Amino acid sequence: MKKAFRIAAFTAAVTISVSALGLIASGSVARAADPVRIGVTVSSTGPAASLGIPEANAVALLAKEVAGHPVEYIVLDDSTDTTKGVANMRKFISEEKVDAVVGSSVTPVTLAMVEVGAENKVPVVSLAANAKIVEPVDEKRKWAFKTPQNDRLMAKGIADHMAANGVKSVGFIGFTDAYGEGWLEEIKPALEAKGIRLVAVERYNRPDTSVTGQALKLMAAKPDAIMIAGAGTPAALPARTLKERGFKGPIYQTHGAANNDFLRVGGKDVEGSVLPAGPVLVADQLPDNHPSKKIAQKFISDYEAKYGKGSVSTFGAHMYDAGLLLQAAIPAALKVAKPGTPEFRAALRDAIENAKDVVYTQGVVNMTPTDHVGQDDRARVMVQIKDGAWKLLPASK
Amino acid sequence: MDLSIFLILLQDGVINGAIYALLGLSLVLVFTVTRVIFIPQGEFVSFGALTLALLERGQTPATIWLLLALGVVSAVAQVWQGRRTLSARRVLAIAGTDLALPAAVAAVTMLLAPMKPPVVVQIALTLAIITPMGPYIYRMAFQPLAEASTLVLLIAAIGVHLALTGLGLVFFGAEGSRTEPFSSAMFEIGSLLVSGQSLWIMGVTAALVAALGAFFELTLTGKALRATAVNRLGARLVGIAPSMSSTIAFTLAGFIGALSGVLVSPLTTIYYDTGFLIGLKGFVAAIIAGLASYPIAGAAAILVGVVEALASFWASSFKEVIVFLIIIPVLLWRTWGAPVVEEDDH
Amino acid sequence: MSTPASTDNAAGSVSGAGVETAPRGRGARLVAPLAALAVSALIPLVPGLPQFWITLLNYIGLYALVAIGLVVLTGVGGMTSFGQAMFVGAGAYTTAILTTRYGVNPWLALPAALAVTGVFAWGVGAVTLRLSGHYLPLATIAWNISFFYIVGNLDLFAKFDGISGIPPIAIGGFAFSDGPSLYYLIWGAVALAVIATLNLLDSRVGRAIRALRGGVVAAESFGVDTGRARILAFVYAALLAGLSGWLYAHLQRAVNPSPFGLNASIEYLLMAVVGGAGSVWGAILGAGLVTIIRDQLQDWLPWLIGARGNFEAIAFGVILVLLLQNARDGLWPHVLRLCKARPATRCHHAEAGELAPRARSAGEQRADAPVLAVRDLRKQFGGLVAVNDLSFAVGRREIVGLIGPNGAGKSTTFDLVTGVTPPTSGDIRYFGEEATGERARVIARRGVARTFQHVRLAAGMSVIENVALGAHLRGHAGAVGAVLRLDRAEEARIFAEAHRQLGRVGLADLADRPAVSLALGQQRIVEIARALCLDPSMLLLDEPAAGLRHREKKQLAALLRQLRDEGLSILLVEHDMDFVMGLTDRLVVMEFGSRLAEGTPEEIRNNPAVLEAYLGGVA
Amino acid sequence: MSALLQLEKLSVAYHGVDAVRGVSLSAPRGAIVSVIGANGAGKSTMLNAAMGILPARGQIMFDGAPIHGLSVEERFARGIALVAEKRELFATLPVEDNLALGRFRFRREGRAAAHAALEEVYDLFPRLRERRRQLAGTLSGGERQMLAMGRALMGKPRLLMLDEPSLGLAPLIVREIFRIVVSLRERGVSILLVEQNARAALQISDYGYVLENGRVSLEGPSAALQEDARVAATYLGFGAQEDGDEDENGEGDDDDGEA
Repeated sequence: MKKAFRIAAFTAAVTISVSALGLIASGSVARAADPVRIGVTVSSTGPAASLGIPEANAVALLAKEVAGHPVEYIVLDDSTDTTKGVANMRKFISEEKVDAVVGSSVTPVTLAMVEVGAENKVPVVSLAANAKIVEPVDEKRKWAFKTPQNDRLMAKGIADHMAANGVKSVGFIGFTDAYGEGWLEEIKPALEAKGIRLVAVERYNRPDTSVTGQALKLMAAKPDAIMIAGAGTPAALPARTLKERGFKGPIYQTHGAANNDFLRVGGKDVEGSVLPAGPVLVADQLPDNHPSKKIAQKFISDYEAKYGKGSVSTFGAHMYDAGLLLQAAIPAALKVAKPGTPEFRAALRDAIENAKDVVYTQGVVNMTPTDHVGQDDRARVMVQIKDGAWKLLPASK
Repeated sequence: MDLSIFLILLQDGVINGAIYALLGLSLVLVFTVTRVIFIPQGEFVSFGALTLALLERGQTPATIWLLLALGVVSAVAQVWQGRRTLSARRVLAIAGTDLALPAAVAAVTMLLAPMKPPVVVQIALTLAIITPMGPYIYRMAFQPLAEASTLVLLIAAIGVHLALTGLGLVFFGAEGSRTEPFSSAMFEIGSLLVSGQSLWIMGVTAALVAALGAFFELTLTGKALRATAVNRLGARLVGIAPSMSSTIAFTLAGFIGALSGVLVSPLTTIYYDTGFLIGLKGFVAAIIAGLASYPIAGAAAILVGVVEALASFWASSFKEVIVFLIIIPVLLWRTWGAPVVEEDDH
Repeated sequence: MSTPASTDNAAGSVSGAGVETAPRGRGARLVAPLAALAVSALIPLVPGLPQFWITLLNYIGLYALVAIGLVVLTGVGGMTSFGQAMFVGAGAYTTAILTTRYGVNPWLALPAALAVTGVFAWGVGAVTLRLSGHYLPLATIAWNISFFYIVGNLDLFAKFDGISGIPPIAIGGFAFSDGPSLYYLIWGAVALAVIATLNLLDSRVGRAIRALRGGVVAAESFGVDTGRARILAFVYAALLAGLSGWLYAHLQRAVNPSPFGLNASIEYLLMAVVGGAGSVWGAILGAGLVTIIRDQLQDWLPWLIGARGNFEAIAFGVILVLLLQNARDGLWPHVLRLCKARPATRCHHAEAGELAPRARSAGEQRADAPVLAVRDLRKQFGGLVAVNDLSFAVGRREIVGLIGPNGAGKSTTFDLVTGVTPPTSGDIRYFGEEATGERARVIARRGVARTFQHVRLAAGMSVIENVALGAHLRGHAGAVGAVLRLDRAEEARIFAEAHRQLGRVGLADLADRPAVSLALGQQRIVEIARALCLDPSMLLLDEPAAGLRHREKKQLAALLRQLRDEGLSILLVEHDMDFVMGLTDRLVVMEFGSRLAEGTPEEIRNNPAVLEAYLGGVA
Repeated sequence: MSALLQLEKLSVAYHGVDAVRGVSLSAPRGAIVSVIGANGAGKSTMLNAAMGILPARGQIMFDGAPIHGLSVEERFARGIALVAEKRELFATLPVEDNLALGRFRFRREGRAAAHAALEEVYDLFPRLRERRRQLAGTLSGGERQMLAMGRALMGKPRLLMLDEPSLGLAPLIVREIFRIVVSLRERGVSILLVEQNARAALQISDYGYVLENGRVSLEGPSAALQEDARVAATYLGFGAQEDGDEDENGEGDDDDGEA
């Protein structure tokens, strides 16, 4: 009985105090000077943690004040889980009364969040790549934007490079998830347009310890080149296995692989690989007239000052770009209404949709009512891995 | 698929299967002795691999702090649990295993890590850091639950798994690592290319299996573990404390996990959460063996590895589906093969 | 008496506190749920309640639905499942596909979602539920992982991106799209699930499911098809999960594989266990606790630790382990004890009509054939012949004792004639009808009831509920009737009958005590009452006098004589010579698996071969 | 004779009911004390509590020191051994390993000592020597009882507690076992014997307790108890039959032994 009481009392105390704290906090958060409140939900844990962590890190670099107005960021983790992403979304809307939401890191979670955003008329700026998030712009997607380049833009870069280098047939190996799936969908038409055949398609899982079977199958189809659609360090495994099994042709990676950990893990196995990427990846090598060069260099130096040398990645840059986009749009919205009101959110959405010549770390953006990405070729560079580093390739025609 | 491809896949499957086998054996061991289905087994693999990777880069792995923390909590838990019958000698013993040992390991690691010692030393350090976590975790999480049902123990194991995975992310980050192979030699056997690393894995696995066999068959302590597994009460009646057997079982689990991590890390990139799926496949093998038989667990693990390799060739999208669904007929066969007996409650 | 430690282990189940069922009596039965309903209906109206808390409560409701299913499956039925998220997924995807691609109204999609989930669960269950012990949890893990990858790889399910644009549930023009309206919808569903589950557990079918924990053999011996009971529990749990999935899809408005993976399944099980898998209220508590702790950790940990992110899982894991260490049966039993709640007692309706007698077979009605005739019965285990061409018979209104030194094969013989194990060869007939190799539950249908050497009463059930299980074959109500509470008249009759039989054996006072709290001797008598509830023509008793005191033995003997005089035939295995000699009409003495002697007690007492067997000759 | 084991007002709750209620009992050094009573009287529960398998209220003293808070293993280390009703053997290990494990707490004493201890037990139970390579699970009932006793003796106990040693055994084997029990007393091992087979138990013991419904209903020197009319009527059968007929009062085919 005594024990029972103790346990029950303990639990009750924990629950009640935790809940009470929650209540107090939610009620009493100081809402000083009508700050613009931005909800950020990223996948800091779960399968997409390698995307979510740098994204969450980059939040600290975003502007704290825009046009004299303070901007607050509330960062939550959605564990790469749709349910949590949507719950975070609802929390932002009902509890934090945010004016816009940034996130999430992957397409499936974002797709579900967009539903809630549209329902509550809150703009959502996604950090996930798939074009489905913003295309076609309809009643629902009216409220959705994204900063990463469309896979299509990147796929086109790969296809162009392949065509230029005489590749006639390609084998594809990608993640068994939304990322791999999305890339397959984009690369198919891009290759077709260049008359390149896709001769084999294989899949693997992020935590797989071996892709020998897939590699053998790919090589059996005798492609001129192979492309690997994986994000982060796991993208190195197929490259290694292919090398090990004696594949001599060129290997293409996607911009998902573009971080320093990939180079560290891939080592000499990824030497020579070609991939499309955001300009930020090779900021220092960009020609001085590239519009993104300055801002990208600033982002890199700020980020590395805070998180250590070599820690920067393009994922963080997507978050930074989202910040730049909002920074560009907020002043216009402030002219229309006060933050925290539906009018402000609508105005903010309109302002984002009308954003013109916003310079990202990754290209220049011109949004239109039918294009909620707004990027052009300037958002993509082709990069090759040479001597364990990213090397900018000259732009192909 | 021609013969040479088949042979390559077979080799690949057997190597992966060897790792699953180690984990499967460890799971059977822990379960029979303690009734804990030790889901966090896989985390030791990740921790081992990633600790080694950090040492290789000349960094001090954060896992030493975890080791120290676990040691302290374990010591506190033990003193608290035994507060009525504690002797000075016992307190000293606890201080020795739970405080002095991890402190020594941590100190040596901090000293040696920046010097990039030879691989052998790195591996020894890794094993020394990870192995004691097994018994510490047992004392903190499972010892107080010794008489609970299997289901409760399983849920507690899941709790430990969640906590360790979270810690893994904090310590190692989301990106993975791969270590240098022990041997970069390649041998050509017929049309088959065999890497030195895979020979290492097979060799170490075989040696470990043999050592475990000798331990269980030839030493009294090993027999005491078996005795605890067949009859806990009987073991207690002859003075074999379940806590002792369990501590040994968890120490072995920690060791086997860390060693598997060390072995597998040159082959593939290991992430903070890779361990779960690897462990789950070891678990599949252990279950096929009815959580009871070591030889069957070993054989089943190889089977899982080979099926996985073949499935990744034939239908890579559905590889996991094939690997996991293949066990259902095996389980059915095992159930039907066994006489219908009254089931225990757990 | 069995060794305490081992029995302890067996009883150390997740549902230490036993399953509560709705108290009997219409008024009392509805009080608790109605009060809970009334309170919960007011929650959204509380002024100042942050809207997000309603959202949180909505999620809790969704999880609670699944966890309640796990109470039936795991807490009560003893089957651990790591596959509930898959059934949530089945419900969610069905409705998602139907409403987005075919424009079906969500309400029309509901029956479809439930049907798909039910059929899916039935299929999985039919393949998997035969698995014993730890195989079942693993098989469900395998199914769930496979489900995740299959859904993620097939165009039908829109692969990993999933399906979005699912319409909200609507009635007329009113759409359940905001928090409060969904709250009522979801918690209405939870309330229905609670009532349905309490009803189900407090019914003939529910007893069968609950009896699974008491042992398959005991349940089968009273005609329960335990395989069906298992499937039923599995499908029921899946249906609640499917319902949750249907609600989830329309709350979330988008589905993809990630919420239906193994991790989600683990979380559901965790909720049920943390709250207390033995009780529906525990499931709701667990769902609430886990969800709130998770959410609040995310808010407060960064503030406490000063660092961002990733610490929730760690803290959550630690809290989970600590909770289990302090309350391994979950929290609900502790909450109950705190409230000093006592298990509800049943009022027994003496005025309930008589339970119809069990339909008797043609053989039972004939008077010529012996009640039990065993011919050349043989059982070999490997090289060991446990029963060696044994023949004997039990006539009408006869008490026959089966005796012999230990290891003579008495227990094996008993197992053979009760259908627990099939004989290697030979022939068993009840009432002149062939019964060789028939299973226990078929033999029960023939009017043969039994007790067990090692008492087999279901731990979570009261004495009278255990006895009522004996009347399983005399009732007909199914699961649907039970959920809708159409079985009340029959239930009242069953309980009246159980009460009558308890009175007959002199234990009526103990009817509402937990069965396991009785002394072992009394538990044996409860088993006899349970056997009598079958309305048997024949009684097989395995060491009924063991553990009884002298006076109790005399009473038992008197009862057995009375039963014989009322027309029953009795076969008993017994060690207590005194008891046997004074009671039986005839004795069969076994040694080394064979019949050594047969005759009246007086003849046996003076049989030199018998004396030899008992005194010497055994090495 | 001072008491080696002393139970004071011991109560044990088992499955929510008090199976043992306020039992006081003392087992003197160098004596055989028997506890008789019907199945369910609480005899085994009492032994299990004395060994620390079940939690109990009341006082348990061994050799003048309270052992209440000690675990099973710690009590064993003090010199109490229990041969449990179900024998609790290691079914999948050979006889010799079972015995060797009985000496687990002396494992550091070296091979010679271990060998000597083993031989001693084999001399006491020659049947075990014959079966030394056989798995414990394949032994007959009598051999299992011998192995369980031999295993307990390997730990050099000062007090040996036997729970129903005659259970499920043929009379001849029971006699053999009881003969060995008597010989153990000569070797200085004190014995606490719990038996349903009252006659056999009282014949070899010095002092006896009758347990009824969890309480001591009667106690006294064994010889006196044998003469007691109540004991005779309740536990010893009623005269007319051959000696040993009702020795079979034990229950259980021991069919689910060490599963």
